[in-house]
Amino acid sequence: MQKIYPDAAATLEGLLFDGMTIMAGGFGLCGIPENLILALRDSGVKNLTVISNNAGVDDFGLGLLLKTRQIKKMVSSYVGENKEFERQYLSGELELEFNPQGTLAERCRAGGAGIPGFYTRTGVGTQIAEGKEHKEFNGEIYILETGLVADLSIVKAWKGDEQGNLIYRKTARNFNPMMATAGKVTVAEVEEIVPLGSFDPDNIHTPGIFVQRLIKGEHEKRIEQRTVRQRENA
Amino acid sequence: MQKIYPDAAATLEGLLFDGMTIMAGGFGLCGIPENLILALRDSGVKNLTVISNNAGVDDFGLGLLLKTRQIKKMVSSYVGENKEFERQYLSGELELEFNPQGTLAERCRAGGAGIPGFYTRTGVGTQIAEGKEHKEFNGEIYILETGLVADLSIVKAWKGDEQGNLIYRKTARNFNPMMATAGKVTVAEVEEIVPLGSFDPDNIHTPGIFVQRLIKGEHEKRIEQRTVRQRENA
Amino acid sequence: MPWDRNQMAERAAKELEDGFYVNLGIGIPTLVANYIGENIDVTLQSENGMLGMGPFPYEDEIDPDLINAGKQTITELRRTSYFSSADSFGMIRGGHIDIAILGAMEVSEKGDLANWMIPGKLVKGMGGAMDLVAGVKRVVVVMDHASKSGAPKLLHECSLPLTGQQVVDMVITNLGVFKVDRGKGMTLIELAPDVSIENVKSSTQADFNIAI
Amino acid sequence: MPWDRNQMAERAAKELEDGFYVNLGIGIPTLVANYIGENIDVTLQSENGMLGMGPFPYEDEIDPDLINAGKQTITELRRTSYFSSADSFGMIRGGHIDIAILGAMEVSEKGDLANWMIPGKLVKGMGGAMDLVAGVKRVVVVMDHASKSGAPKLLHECSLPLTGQQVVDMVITNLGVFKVDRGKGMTLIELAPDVSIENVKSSTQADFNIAI
Repeated sequence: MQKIYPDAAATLEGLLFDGMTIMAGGFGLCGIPENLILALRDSGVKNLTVISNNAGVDDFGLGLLLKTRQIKKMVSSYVGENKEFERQYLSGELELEFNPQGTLAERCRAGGAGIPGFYTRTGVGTQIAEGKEHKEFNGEIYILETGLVADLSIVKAWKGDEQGNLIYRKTARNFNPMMATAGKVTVAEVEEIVPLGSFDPDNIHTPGIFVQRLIKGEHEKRIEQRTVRQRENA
Repeated sequence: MQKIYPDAAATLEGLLFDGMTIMAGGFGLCGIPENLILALRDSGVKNLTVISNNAGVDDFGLGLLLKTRQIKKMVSSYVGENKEFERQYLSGELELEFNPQGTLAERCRAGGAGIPGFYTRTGVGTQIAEGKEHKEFNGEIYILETGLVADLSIVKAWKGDEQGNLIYRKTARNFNPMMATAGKVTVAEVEEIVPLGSFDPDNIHTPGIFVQRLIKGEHEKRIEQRTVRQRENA
Repeated sequence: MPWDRNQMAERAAKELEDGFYVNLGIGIPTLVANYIGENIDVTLQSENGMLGMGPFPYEDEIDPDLINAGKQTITELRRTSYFSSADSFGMIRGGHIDIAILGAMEVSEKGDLANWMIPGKLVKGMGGAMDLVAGVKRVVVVMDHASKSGAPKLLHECSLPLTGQQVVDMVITNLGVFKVDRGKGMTLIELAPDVSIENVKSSTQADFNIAI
Repeated sequence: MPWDRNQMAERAAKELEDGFYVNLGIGIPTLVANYIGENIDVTLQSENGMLGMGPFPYEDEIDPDLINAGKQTITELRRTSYFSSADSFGMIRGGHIDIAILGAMEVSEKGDLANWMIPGKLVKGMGGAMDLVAGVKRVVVVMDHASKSGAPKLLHECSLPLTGQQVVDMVITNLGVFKVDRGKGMTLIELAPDVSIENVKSSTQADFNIAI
């Protein structure tokens, strides 16, 4: 079983169809699968439902797929860092389903773990709870949320090996590990492919069982809010 | 906030009461909190409900608390590796609630993550499903299982630091990470306390937020099934 | 004289106790980190997957893989751990964070909170706010007492869509401090210097008790 | 001549495909690992939290922190990863394991499986068996065709409490191999050497089709 592919276009071959659901890892522009998003754009696949916490910016990340109108619907917790998104949404061209961020994370985790539904207190008494089943546990009210799966998950890790084992770096981990478990097929891009046995098996974040295809990408890693402090004495 | 305590007895001070519920990490005799179990025995606390995948053997692990009749009820997936357990159970002195192992693991994870209930296919059509709510998702039937929390969780890790950050070693991880999240108070025993900053922050398995008290223990690490192969040419 | 942004943050910092795990929202709550007493040790959580958040980086320390929930570059500490968003919100939803300090648009006298959308305006989403108010042990709101146009923000009932129902434990405004008994009512417990109870009453719609 | 334990294991090994992630139960299923073809690469999962299980250790390699689900000491490989029991059963429940090969006491013609308790005898618990049969993509049972007393184990309905309902895809016994269409029925597809269809029929209660 060869999991390592030569490039991003090759990893997506045979996996794409119009109207499919794709999960994309990342938080803001941090830890997003930059190369696979570009390959999705170039593939021309359309009418996508994209599950991703955010929607990128105008010229980077998922914003690129908005610009080309390949996305029909976003399932996200926080968006609108880009004008094209705003325009499409306000004109009714783009559907949008908001989820509380923790609910979205848990829905992906549940989908990957074979859990079709779970109860949470998050959103009780708000718009989010409308139309959802309410249930009492120990005197408190909770709402039912459902597990999410995707036809394809695209994730970004720091390093990977030929078995598909992945490790993430710092806060670039975010949604990537759960989304890796919730794709019928999961494709990962990494900054470095390391020889098998390089990882301490106690430290692997995503076991290779969840990853069907893997590439080494080139990562711009754009920063959204460059925030610094000054040294007192330069 | 001082999390490191001098010994096992000290870590349990003020936390124990008769009739309480305790989660104990470990799988078989692997990764069990040996020192804290001994301290529980010596404390004399009784009528315990103990949530643990297994129940130890006659003279080691939770078997020690069975011998002293401190346990009223076990919530487990597989028991009976010890005769005293068998005797108490058959005579009706000991209550027993079986959970499928994955359901037990998930119930602990759910309890720690604020999820009071989740649906699973495990056990549908079996005794385990009796009396539980059934619900259909996408044409398949699932049963409702509830989250578990404990008054106290006792866990065993390989290394810990003064903030309570923990790392586990190999298959001694098992139930310990979830149980660490599901205790109102969690006490950990480790083989080594390391200086703060020793861990790579990407590799911490249990963040210190879940651990209120910590000791360095002495571990016998008894092996249940010593199984070896022979070298072809010695 | 009403408190300014920094004074409100300073007041909020008094709610922190030694050993607390703390989540700070965007805006004034972020400033709270500047006023943490030297004799207490708290750990800041960032809901995108980090415990033990350090200060902003020096220019040469910037790391695109290390950001907070406001997408700002930050630094790590010796105590830091990283984890997934699912584990992070497990921590939040499971009640392991001691306190969240958040901004708000409106708070009702029963502790309802609205801070994520204004109907008719572009909605960017609730992010992690609904999870935080539903899961964190104690929720402290820091906000201006009235809107820029002078409309009260402490109301009988929130007019905006809720972020959480009966979730607020304390409100710190530029005029003073209110304790909230979730589901019951609010009590004015502190005034900013030279602010009178009449000042507060005139710009508050919510009913409140007084215990100063 | 009916198959012996090793031959049953060898037959079961033919169900493995290159790249498969595999969970092997205790008893005969454990022997399957000895017959994995050299041209296929499979990864063994142990439900106590390990992917990439290696062989039993040499005496000087024994590590009490490294055991399989049968509590036996084992070894790791270059591909190995460790994880918690919750993550392990997430993997199982979520349908990520390609095949489980398990022992059984009884199997019904619709694919019901009983292998965890005998009423009146001491019950040790189901361990991970219920999770495995409910979650793994394909479930293969390896067992003797009849009990020691000669009673059939392939039945119209299981008499023992179930481990799972309509969960079995294949049964390999000492007499032959049955394909099971979950919920529908079973088909004899292979016979052990010198075993006749009549031999099979005489020790089987379940109805089955024949396609040899």
